[in-house]
Amino acid sequence: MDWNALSLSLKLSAITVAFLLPMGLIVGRFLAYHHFYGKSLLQAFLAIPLILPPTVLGYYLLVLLDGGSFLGHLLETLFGQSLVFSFEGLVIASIIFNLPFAIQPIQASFESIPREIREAAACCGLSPLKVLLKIELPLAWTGIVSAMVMTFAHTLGEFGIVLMVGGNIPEETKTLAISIYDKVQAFDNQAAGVMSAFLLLFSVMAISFTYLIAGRYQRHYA
Amino acid sequence: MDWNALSLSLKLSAITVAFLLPMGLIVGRFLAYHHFYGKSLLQAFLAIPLILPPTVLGYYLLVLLDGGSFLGHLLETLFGQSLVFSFEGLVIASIIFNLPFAIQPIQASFESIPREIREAAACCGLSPLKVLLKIELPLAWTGIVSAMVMTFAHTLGEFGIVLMVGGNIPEETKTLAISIYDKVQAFDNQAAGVMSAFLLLFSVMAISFTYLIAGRYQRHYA
Amino acid sequence: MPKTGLKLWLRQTHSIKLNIKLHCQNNEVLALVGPSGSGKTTVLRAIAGLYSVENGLIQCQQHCWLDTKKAINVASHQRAVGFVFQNYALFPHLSAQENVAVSLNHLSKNKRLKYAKSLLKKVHLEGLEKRYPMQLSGGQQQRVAVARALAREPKILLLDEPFSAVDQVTRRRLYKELIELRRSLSIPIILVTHDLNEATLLADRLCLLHHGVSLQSGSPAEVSTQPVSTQVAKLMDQPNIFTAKIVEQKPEKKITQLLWCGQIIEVGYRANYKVGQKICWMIPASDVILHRRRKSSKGERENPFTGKIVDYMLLGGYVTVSIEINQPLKTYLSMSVPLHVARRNELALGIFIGVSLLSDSIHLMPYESLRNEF
Amino acid sequence: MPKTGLKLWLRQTHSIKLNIKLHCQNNEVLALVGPSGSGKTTVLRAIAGLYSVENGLIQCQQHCWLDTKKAINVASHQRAVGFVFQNYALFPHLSAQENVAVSLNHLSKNKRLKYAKSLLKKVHLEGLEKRYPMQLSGGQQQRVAVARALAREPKILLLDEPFSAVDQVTRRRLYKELIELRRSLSIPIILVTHDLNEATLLADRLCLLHHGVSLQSGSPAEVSTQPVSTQVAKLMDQPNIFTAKIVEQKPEKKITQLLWCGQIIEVGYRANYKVGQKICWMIPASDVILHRRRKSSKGERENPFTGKIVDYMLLGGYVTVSIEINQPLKTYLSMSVPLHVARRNELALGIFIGVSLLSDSIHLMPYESLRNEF
Amino acid sequence: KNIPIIAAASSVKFALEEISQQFTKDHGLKVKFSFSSSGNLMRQIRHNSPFELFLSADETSVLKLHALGLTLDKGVQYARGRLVLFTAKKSPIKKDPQLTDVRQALDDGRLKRFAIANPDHAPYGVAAKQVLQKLNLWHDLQKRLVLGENVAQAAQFSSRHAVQAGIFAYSLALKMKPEYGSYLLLPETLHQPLRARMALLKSANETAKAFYKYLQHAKSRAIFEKNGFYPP
Ligand SMILES: Nc1ncnc2c1ncn2[C@@H]1O[C@H](COP(=O)(O)OP(=O)(O)OP(=O)(O)O)[C@@H](O)[C@H]1O
Ligand SMILES: Nc1ncnc2c1ncn2[C@@H]1O[C@H](COP(=O)(O)OP(=O)(O)OP(=O)(O)O)[C@@H](O)[C@H]1O
Ligand SMILES: [Mg+2]
Ligand SMILES: [Mg+2]
Repeated sequence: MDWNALSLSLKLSAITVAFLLPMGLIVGRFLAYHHFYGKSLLQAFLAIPLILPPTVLGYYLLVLLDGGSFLGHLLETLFGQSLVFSFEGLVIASIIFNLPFAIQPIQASFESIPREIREAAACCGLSPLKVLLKIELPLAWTGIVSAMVMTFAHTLGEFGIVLMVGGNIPEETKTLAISIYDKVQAFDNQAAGVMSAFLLLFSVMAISFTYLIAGRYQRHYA
Repeated sequence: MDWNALSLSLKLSAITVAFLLPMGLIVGRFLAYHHFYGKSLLQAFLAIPLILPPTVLGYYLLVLLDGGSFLGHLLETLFGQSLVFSFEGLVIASIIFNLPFAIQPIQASFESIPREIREAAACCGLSPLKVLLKIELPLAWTGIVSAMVMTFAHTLGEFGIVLMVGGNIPEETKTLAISIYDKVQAFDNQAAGVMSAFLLLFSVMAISFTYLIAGRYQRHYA
Repeated sequence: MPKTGLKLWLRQTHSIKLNIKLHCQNNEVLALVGPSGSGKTTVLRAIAGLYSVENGLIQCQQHCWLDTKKAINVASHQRAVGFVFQNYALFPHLSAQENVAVSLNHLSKNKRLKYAKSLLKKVHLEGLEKRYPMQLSGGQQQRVAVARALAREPKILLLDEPFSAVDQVTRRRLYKELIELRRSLSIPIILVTHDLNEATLLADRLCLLHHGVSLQSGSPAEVSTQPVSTQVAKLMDQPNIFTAKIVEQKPEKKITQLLWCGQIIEVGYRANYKVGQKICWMIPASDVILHRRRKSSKGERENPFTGKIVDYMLLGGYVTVSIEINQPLKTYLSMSVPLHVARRNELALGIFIGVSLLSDSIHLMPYESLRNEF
Repeated sequence: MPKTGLKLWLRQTHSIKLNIKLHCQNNEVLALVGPSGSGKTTVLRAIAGLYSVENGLIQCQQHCWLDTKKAINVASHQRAVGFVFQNYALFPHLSAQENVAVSLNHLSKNKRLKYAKSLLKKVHLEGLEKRYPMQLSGGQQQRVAVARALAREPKILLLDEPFSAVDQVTRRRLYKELIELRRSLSIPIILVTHDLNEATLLADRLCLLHHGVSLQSGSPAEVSTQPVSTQVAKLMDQPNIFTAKIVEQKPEKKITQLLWCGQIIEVGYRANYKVGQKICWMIPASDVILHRRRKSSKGERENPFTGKIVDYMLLGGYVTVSIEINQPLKTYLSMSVPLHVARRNELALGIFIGVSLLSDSIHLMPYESLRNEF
Repeated sequence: KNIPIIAAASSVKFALEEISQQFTKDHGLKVKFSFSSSGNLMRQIRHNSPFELFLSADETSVLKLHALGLTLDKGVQYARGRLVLFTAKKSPIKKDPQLTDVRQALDDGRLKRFAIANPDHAPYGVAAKQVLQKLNLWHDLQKRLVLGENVAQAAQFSSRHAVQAGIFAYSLALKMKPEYGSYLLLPETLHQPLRARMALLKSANETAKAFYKYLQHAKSRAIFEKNGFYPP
């Protein structure tokens, strides 16, 4: 077991989740409650990470985030360091890659809150912020948890982008998935098997747990 | 533009969709209407392809499908040829990889048909098969279309597994995504860019179209 | 009991508790009434084969649809039932005509649409055949659902609160249509409703359910005016239910006397009660007769009471008043009169009036303590 | 018009068409009635600030909540409204007590729960504070919703079909509670309902909506017995609406005479109609008086008609009959009498009876052709 | 915190890890590696990678970077790669340096699949292609080829039952467990020398430079050789 890679993966997943939680909430809630021209196009754009081969997406991210590009330069002066080949860069890539996994379930869970419940909250004198905190978040939480679990599991397994943007630097950007890949490449099937099994076990447990509580929830309120 | 790869990709996507349509319908409908012990575990297992790095998943598929393994041997005698490094093998890998993309939306769309509608159909004298054909399928079709579009787009872009199981054989297993990857590796950024742009354009159009009709549908019935 | 029509009993101890026995003859309308959650929909679903019960027997037109003892359980689509669901459950992707045509599975496609059209005409929907359910008003949807249920030439018609989603004016029209319809059908019709007026208006017989148990069956007037228990009386929305004591039995005069609120009430002779026995009795609000203000009429000798009006409600041309008979015991009699009668007799809050309780309308029931439970 | 209470007008030509003007004083119950889709809920939502209208003015207790001309539009949570939603819209993740406490945002957490408990006691829900909405029956949920709406000490109370989801017996109890409640409140109460009986029973005034337009306002009796048009009369569920011609005006005798079905009807003098003019008239079913079988009474000279009973319906102690006045023209009069009266006079299908139309109850309206539209 | 990161082709992974252990023992200095394909690494170096030393599996990548001015100098050749012909356990192909049985098997249908690394971008793929061209097998074999994304994948493929033979790096063949199959070293005359070149990058620190020197030391040469690389 490559403990360094595991801890790095867990750290990356945790930080990605920490960033995507507020982003997913804001974007997901916005998409749930607003209708505008081009909304379906925007939703399609958010699904791009599902479609483009990760290595290719990784390459474009590398080009984009590198100090040579305008955006890259901007980010570099902002963060005081180059984002490619750094953990920070991985976090950004990981956030982009997980956007659809985080936003879609959150959007769906906000959409499923009846409009009248939110209106009733406003009629109870709650300001929009308080409606969010006291009514919407508690009612949407299973969707939010599901989004976070999926993002976490998915970041653990992501590999193509991480390899390209991160550069496979031990203790810095070499995640568990890359480590598994390396082991497979180096004919160390046993180590690869152990690590894959660990990854799978964790993910299956996380996801089945999510489905389980989602099912509970359905029975609870519906 | 690598037209061979494109036509191969389209063919692979089409065949994958053709196989996953009935499978998705059967499994998705079953999951929608039946509750059993361990259902959430099964659903989690179906999500595995989302989590394991594609190359790793591809490796395991390679080992599994290769004539050396028991299953591989069985399949080889069954198909009269080895499944690895063949288009047939790609189709199998692609089907496995796309299971969650096909099943989840179909399941959701069956779940959203009110029980009473199906009961009403039975009370109209329709046999279970006719209920499926005349009532359930037409009502679930947006979910089914969405599943198929996602599967199609996603197969177009899939790369790690295809590379591993297919062996990058031109006109047989070299898909568009691999072609893009090869061009990137060979520093032919222009060709890679053109092909990526094509893939993206197609996918975004397909997905936004899907979201659009899904939205229409919502407005239509809800 | 005739062989045709519906015969049913259901018994279940787990999940939804059931203990129901009922029958419905051809060309009879049976109303299933009862509070929310009493199992009305469940009974219909069991008849249609959409709900499986532990123990039961369902026979319809000499066909056995369910017999748990013989392990017979005919599939839903093979029981010829016409089911109008509570919310109609129309197929949203099919036009009105196609919705009806679905039930005409046995005909060729061409005949199917033609016949569906003629059925829609029967329920006064000509010209709306091509509309989709969401383009139809509640009342129109209900008619499509009825046409669809009838298209199959069912052996029984099941209607689950068919009027709950339409407004009052439409509802009245639909009542008339149902009354016309049942004349042209010779099958049992089971109508679920939680509206007693509706049941009284439309049904030949009524079966009262409560917590999954059928408490009483009979004509609406019978169940309403001669309930077997105070529980039934309460569920039938009777306002005047009281306890009293039998004080005298005069078989020779065909009279039984009760003591209530310190006064004697005379009712028709009931042999099955003993002197001294505590009982419950009730009288419908419409059978409490107002004494005329100025001139007295012959009815006034019958069980006269006086009291103060403590509540006055005007409702659809009728006035319902509460009369305080005995202040310390908080005993109130409820009565209702047409508005013009109330005006002529100058009824108003606070005034004292005299009323008579019609002997024939007083109904005795076994004793039960009357709490005002919530 | 007093400065307190609610004053409102709404006008809109796009999307949902609206043309509504209404007011409601403090301690007054205004019923908004109208068929499904007439805009009742929309009006409440506009008052609560949940729906934005094109043009409008909403003033409540001297606060201006909406004035499109001055671009004033106060946010929902800053308008002090108590809103009881059609399906209650309780927060499913909060207990009854917490649901109420949400409205007590201005108090400290401790006080909030205490006060919420006391409010639940007021609506007779002590002991159920810890239950979640799905563990409460429809009637209990409704009470929690009322308690929640009142917790805020609102400037107006909005009730959207608060009784539609509960069965009849519970409903009757809730009516009584609303009547008690309004005594203790000094704010306008707007009650949406599609049940005219409910409106009559509970409201001081009634406003009839149709396709987003307020057609008539007034006391329930007024709108019901003196509708401004046949459309209003039909929407108020009046069964006896007819066309006739003015044949004589006798101001000196305070009489106007109509010709209807070949007979003269005398009504109170109406100066605003000319002789020869076509008009529409109506009479409530309860104001058609039955001639006694054996003895005649003095009322019988008033507009007497005879006809055959062609329809007989028993409904909650009352009998409604249709009398065929003119067979070729298919003219039917509808009347209702208590069951005991019907029995005493031996009413039945097919027999001929005499009735009188009370002059004072006959109401004239501008002429409109009366089609039996669906 | 002056541990340099060294970008190295996956093919030299085993050798480098051994050398770096020795290096740390001898000099007390540490280095880190980032393994990937030479192409990927070159791409990353062009986009501001933090690498200080680049060990390519070929020569052209280093020379291209030099032309772009990203290296300190033209660098040096540090090893010479060798190719093997590999046949899986139950393969019907007999190995010989001139691949005569491959030719035979191709004609009589015993050979269905032949694995090499992708000659479009993998150095060992290029060399394998040269071998096949030299032996006049390229044209006929082309339809039978399965291409690994890199040389390691070509090795993976070669060990599969479905593939009868493959050409890949000697270094990888040494790591392959005997139960997967056996190999035969191919003569260097069949292809252009697989010159593996390395160069210090602009940002190289002292440790990187020391390691660069150490790699040219006889000790390192020996380890390279043990791992299947011949001295330059
Ligand atoms: N699918 C179900 N599983 C378990 N219990 C159920 C189910 N459906 C209904 N019930 C319960 O069965 C009982 C009877 O329900 P049913 O729907 O038959 O009542 P109902 O008389 O039709 O009521 P309503 O007037 O509200 O329609 C209720 O207590 C209800 O909670
Ligand atoms: N969100 C909406 N967008 C567009 N139209 C709407 C919307 N909500 C309601 N309507 C339309 O506005 C009209 C008035 O609706 P409203 O809900 O106010 O009627 P209502 O009188 O409350 O009816 P009901 O008795 O069925 O509750 C209807 O024609 C309805 O179709
Ligand atoms: Mg029901
Ligand atoms: Mg409404």
